[in-house]
Amino acid sequence: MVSTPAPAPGVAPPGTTDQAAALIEFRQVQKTYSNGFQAVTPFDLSVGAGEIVSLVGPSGCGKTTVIRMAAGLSSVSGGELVRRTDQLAYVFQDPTLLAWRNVRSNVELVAKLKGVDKATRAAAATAAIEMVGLGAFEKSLPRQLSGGMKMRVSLARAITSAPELMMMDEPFAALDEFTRENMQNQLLRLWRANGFGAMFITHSISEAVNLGHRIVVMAARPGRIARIIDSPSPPTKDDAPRDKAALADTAELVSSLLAGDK
Amino acid sequence: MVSTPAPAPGVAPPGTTDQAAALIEFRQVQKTYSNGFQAVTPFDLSVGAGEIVSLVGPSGCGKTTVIRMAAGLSSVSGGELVRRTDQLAYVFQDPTLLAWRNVRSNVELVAKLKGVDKATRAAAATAAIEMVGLGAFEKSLPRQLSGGMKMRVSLARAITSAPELMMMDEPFAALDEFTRENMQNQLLRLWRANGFGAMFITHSISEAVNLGHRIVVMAARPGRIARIIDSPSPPTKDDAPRDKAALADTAELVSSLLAGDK
Amino acid sequence: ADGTTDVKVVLGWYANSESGGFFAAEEEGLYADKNLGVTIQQGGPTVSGTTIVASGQAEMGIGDAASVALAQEQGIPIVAVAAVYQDNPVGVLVHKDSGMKSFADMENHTWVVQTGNTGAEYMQKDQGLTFKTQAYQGSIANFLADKDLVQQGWPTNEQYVALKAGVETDFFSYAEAGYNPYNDVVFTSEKYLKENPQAVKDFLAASMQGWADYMGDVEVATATNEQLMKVNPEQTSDALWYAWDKQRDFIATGDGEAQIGAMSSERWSTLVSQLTDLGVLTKEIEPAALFDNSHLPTVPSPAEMPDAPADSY
Amino acid sequence: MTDLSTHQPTETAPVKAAPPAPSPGPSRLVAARRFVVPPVVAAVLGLAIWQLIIEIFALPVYLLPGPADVWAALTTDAGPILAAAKVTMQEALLGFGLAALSGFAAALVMARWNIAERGLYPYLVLLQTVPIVAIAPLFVVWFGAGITTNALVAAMIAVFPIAANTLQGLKSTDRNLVQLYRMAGAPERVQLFSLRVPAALPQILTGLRIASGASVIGAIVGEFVAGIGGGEGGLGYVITLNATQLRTPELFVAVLMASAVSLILFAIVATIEGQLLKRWHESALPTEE
Amino acid sequence: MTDLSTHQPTETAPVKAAPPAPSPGPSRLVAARRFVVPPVVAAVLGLAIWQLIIEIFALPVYLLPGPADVWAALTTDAGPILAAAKVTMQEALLGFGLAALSGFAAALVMARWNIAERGLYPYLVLLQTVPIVAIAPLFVVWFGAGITTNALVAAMIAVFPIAANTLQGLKSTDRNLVQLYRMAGAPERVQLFSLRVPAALPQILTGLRIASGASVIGAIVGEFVAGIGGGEGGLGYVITLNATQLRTPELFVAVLMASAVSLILFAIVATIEGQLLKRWHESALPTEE
Ligand SMILES: Nc1ncnc2c1ncn2[C@@H]1O[C@H](COP(=O)(O)OP(=O)(O)OP(=O)(O)O)[C@@H](O)[C@H]1O
Ligand SMILES: Nc1ncnc2c1ncn2[C@@H]1O[C@H](COP(=O)(O)OP(=O)(O)OP(=O)(O)O)[C@@H](O)[C@H]1O
Ligand SMILES: Cc1ncc(C[n+]2csc(CCO)c2C)c(N)n1
Ligand SMILES: [Mg+2]
Ligand SMILES: [Mg+2]
Repeated sequence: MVSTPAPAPGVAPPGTTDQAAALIEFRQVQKTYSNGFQAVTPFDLSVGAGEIVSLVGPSGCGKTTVIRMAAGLSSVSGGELVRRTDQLAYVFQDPTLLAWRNVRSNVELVAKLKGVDKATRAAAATAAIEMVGLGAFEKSLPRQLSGGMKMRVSLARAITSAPELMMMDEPFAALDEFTRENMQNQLLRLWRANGFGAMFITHSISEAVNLGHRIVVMAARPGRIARIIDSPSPPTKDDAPRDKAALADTAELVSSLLAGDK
Repeated sequence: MVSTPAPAPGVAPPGTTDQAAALIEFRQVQKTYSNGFQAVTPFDLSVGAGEIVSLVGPSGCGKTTVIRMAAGLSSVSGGELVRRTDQLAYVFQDPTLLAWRNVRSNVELVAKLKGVDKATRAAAATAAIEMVGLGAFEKSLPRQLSGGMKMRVSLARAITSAPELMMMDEPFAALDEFTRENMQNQLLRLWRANGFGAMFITHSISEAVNLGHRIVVMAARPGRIARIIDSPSPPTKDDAPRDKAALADTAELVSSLLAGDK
Repeated sequence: ADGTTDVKVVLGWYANSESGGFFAAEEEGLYADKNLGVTIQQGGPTVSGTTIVASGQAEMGIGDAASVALAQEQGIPIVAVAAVYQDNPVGVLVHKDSGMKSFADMENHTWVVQTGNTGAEYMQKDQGLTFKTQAYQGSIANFLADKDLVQQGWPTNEQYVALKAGVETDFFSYAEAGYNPYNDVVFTSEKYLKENPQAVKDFLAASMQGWADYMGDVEVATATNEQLMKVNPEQTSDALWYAWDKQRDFIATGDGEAQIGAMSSERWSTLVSQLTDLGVLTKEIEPAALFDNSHLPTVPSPAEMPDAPADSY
Repeated sequence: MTDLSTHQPTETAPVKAAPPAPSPGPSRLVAARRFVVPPVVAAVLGLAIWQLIIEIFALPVYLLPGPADVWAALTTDAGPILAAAKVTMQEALLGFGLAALSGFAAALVMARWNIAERGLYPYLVLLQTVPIVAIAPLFVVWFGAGITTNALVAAMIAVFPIAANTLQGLKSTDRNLVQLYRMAGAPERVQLFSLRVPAALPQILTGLRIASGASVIGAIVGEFVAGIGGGEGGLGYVITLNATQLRTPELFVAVLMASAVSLILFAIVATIEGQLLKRWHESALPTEE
Repeated sequence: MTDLSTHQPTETAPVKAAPPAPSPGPSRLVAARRFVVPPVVAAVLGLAIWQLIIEIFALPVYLLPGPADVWAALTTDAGPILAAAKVTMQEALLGFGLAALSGFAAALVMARWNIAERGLYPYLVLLQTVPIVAIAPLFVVWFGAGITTNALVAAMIAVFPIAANTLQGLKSTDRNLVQLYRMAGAPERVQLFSLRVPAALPQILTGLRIASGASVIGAIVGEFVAGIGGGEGGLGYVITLNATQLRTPELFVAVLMASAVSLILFAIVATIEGQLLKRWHESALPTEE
């Protein structure tokens, strides 16, 4: 059961997990697919407003399933899931573009569907396209883009819709390390400006640690939470210097948790 | 013009770039798409039998275009491209599975098409499915798999066909770091057993360095080779211990080349 | 093997009273008496009996006189050997209360006619009537709903159908207006006639006797009509009896009184000249080549025509 | 070491989800209800409107018989009409089979050889548009009146939807998959049957759906034109005769029977479609998982 | 630091690739040749076979007229037959338009409301299978003989292929894209028109292709049953006339004209299809890039 009450009025400061202001709450949420496969066993998590939660875990452990349920894309087979905002953007694991629309038109799409006026969304799209480095490809059709470029279009589309909550399913997996790092920085810059909450799935431990206020480490067979780690030096609104060493330790920890799971 | 003469009889030792035995030779190969976009400017490279060549480069620099041309999937707009074997396997950047076939059936597909007899390909498929860790999902259909699992099916399919030349387009991008590392090791183990040549596209610098006898660093706009680096401690048939420090240096170098390009 | 000659007849329409004489001959065993094995193949709205006979798929066919002339013009080698309907029953119906009391009154009304029917063309070109036409495929529903329409039809059929639907009609036949080709003409191919004159002779002898019995013997007619309903289950008894009763006026008349199926060269010549005037025939046709009445036996129409059984329609 | 919080379950007592773990599929009963109720409701509505039109416009039976008249005709006439329906069914099935085979074959050839497509397609279109009624008399001469001719007419009408849909499907295969087959050295024939055909199944089956109705129309048109050759007449014959005798209720019964025949054919195709696609194709999958 | 080899160009002198950088598209001339030559070759072949059959079986004109006979009939008869073709064209176009609108609308409604699909689809199938010839007399009573009725008959025949294909297309949309629209709060209406309809274009256009021929058949069948005669008659009238008067070559001319009319309709659809799909859909893209 996914219920979406009116969005909480005040946006809590980043990093909080205050129940009242939480954008999403998983309470003992389970998922069994129609073929009987139990993908997620009782799962508890809440994502506060303005909070970035990273999800890491081995391939097939249920990460996508979790955020699909959170976004209402997949039904919940047990437990309760509450989402308190409608203003969400979702970056699918695959690009999911409209083949007959060019880059700009794809990027503006969701904002347009949400009723954002033309000028605003055009400006937002221009900024987003610039941010993902596709300024020269505005008029290209999806089939004329490389895999990584398509994922960037998908990301730009999500950003353009100015959501309160972002669900991102390995948005940077198809990118090279430098583009990737650049994207992380851009995303944090955006977060500082807009303060959205986010669930961010990644396979890069350093990325999870760099972006997350909390890092959820999942384990497989059955899909479950192995540990939730609060970042020792989370991203902040004022872009305070981060404690690199502490973050490295966290990465170590995540790494060992994942390895232990193997 | 892609010509495929009879495969060279002798397989040269790994690491060689001996012209005579080269499986693939790019000679001033260019690619301009039909919309006039120049994706690859004159490109020279040869891949010897049993040699693994890693390709790294920023998103959209033309890596996919290069290996598609090499596999004959895309026409060449200039220069000459010679491939000396027909026994090639290709791992697409997307999973590219048959929606109506289950995992095993997808994995056996290419071997079957190549006329490998039933028993042989069943055994090869079992080994490959085991290797990619999908033993429990043999009967699942693609839509019942996660993104990373689908890519692993695609990889298993390529392996099962026992090719002389492997073309892999970011096969591990959708995998978590541990599965990924495990996959690299499996791939090398396989390489030691079978000695295939390979072109391996990756966004992970460490992966490129770990797997490659040579690392081709590409640059974008226009797509071209920035540098070809011979590995200081390439993988060997006898699994000799690798010089970790030298490899780390190479990674550094690749990293700086890519960064400089930005 | 047993000495019987197989003859297939293709009708001009589904089995009904119009083909009653042939079914009667079969029913009474007259064909068998002549050592003929006759199969009757029903026709349909656009079954072209002439081509079927010309191509040898059937030996004998039934159709109207004009189609024999048209066939010869197109080089289809068939020839008429008997004409059951001396007078052509085809004409038009109008609502009794439509105010139309003559063909002249029907000018400028829309006529619902079978496309290609030469009677309507005769009325236009020879009689100088102007009217528009509309395709008729067998249902007179449109006519019943619209008093202004002029409906082509048969007094044996359409008029009865209209009556049953509660519409009183007046009937005017093209024959009255001067266009009277034979109908229900029995034809065969020139080749078959030349090679099997005896079979044609036998077939005609049995068939004409069948017609005489069908018209003059209620018992034979009863049995035949039952057979007709068997091969044509959608046919109703009352419609059969109505048509049985009416059609005798067209068969046992003129030369048909003395010899059922009689044909004269005058009548065929008139037809050829009329069709030529209409522009339907464009090549010169020799009327004598259209028919051959030398194989027709002389079977007179019954002297006395019994009434239809009470309550039969 | 960083500060680690172990996972804390929320305070709120977990509420049982509204729909518990979904059963592997909706129960048969529910499925039956979902697929039977709407058409039945539509049917009742349709009957009511039908009767209403007759009442309002005071239409005579020969123009538009009411449901009751039709029902009466059906119950009296059931025997012969079922026999006629059987004849039509045979012709339609034969024609459908013929059309399926040849339409499929034509599409395969066109998909396989581009040049064949450009050479053949216009003629397939032509074939479809040849007014069968015009040349059916020739068919009668060639093949005799009866089942063969009528089945051929049915096939001629039904072949194009199958060929057009199949071709469109065959040409829409994901090109990477095509290339996978090419690289494996699979002959075009194998590529066609093992890849393109299964991938085109949704379109092929839509073509068959359309053809299922078309072949019944074809059979009836054949019967109109070609008549009945000695044997028993099909529904086309029943319709023509009742039309000339203005027995409109009986005519409607025949029309309904014709529809029933094509619904049967259609249901067969739809069932096969469900079986073939339900495991993997979008159009046949449940809305949400 | 590791040992770095800078890139060494191969010794072999670079050979110019066989096809130089491809031009943005095949030239108009080449395209014309590719699309004109095969059907013309097929036509010539067809004519030859046609003539040959006549020679071999010694078929008389009334059974199968030869190309020469038909040509002679065409040249003498051109005026009236073109007029008739114009009438049929009008009816077919009208019917096609009507079928396109209503078939599309029906598919939209069915795609939008599942319950509508279950309630409506069987009746659409039914509609398609109603032997038009049987109810055309009713149409005549309601709408009069002539263009309106014939266009309606055409529409009735053409509507199902459009509805069935459109529906299949609308139901095959990638579900992630559908969910993207849902998440954006787009009303179902917007989702239909902005997402499902463009994604279904290939299938919709295949439906229209099929319908283009079907509507011409429908118009002609309408003319058989409910047409007007004389100078204002369409091809159906001309065909019946020539059939009853046994003028086979003239009949063939009329049949060919009917095919020409549907080829025109078909070409219009195919042109639109090419324009709409060429930029993005698999079935319209060049084989290799
Ligand atoms: N069909 C096409 N038509 C036109 N341009 C194309 C086409 N395919 C690719 N391109 C362009 O060619 C360039 C190289 O694409 P390619 O897919 O080879 O990149 P890549 O290096 O594989 O990138 P990634 O790492 O993102 O997969 C891109 O700029 C892309 O926009
Ligand atoms: N529709 C489905 N039906 C049945 N099982 C499914 C379905 N979708 C996913 N699964 C199974 O659920 C498990 C979790 O899948 P999920 O896509 O959530 O994994 P993931 O953590 O996102 O993996 P990856 O990192 O590879 O994307 C997998 O074992 C998969 O096989
Ligand atoms: C007894 C009798 N025989 C044949 C027909 C043939 N037929 C059926 S409808 C139609 C059109 C105009 O009459 C014609 C000729 C008939 N009606 N009545
Ligand atoms: Mg996933
Ligand atoms: Mg790529």
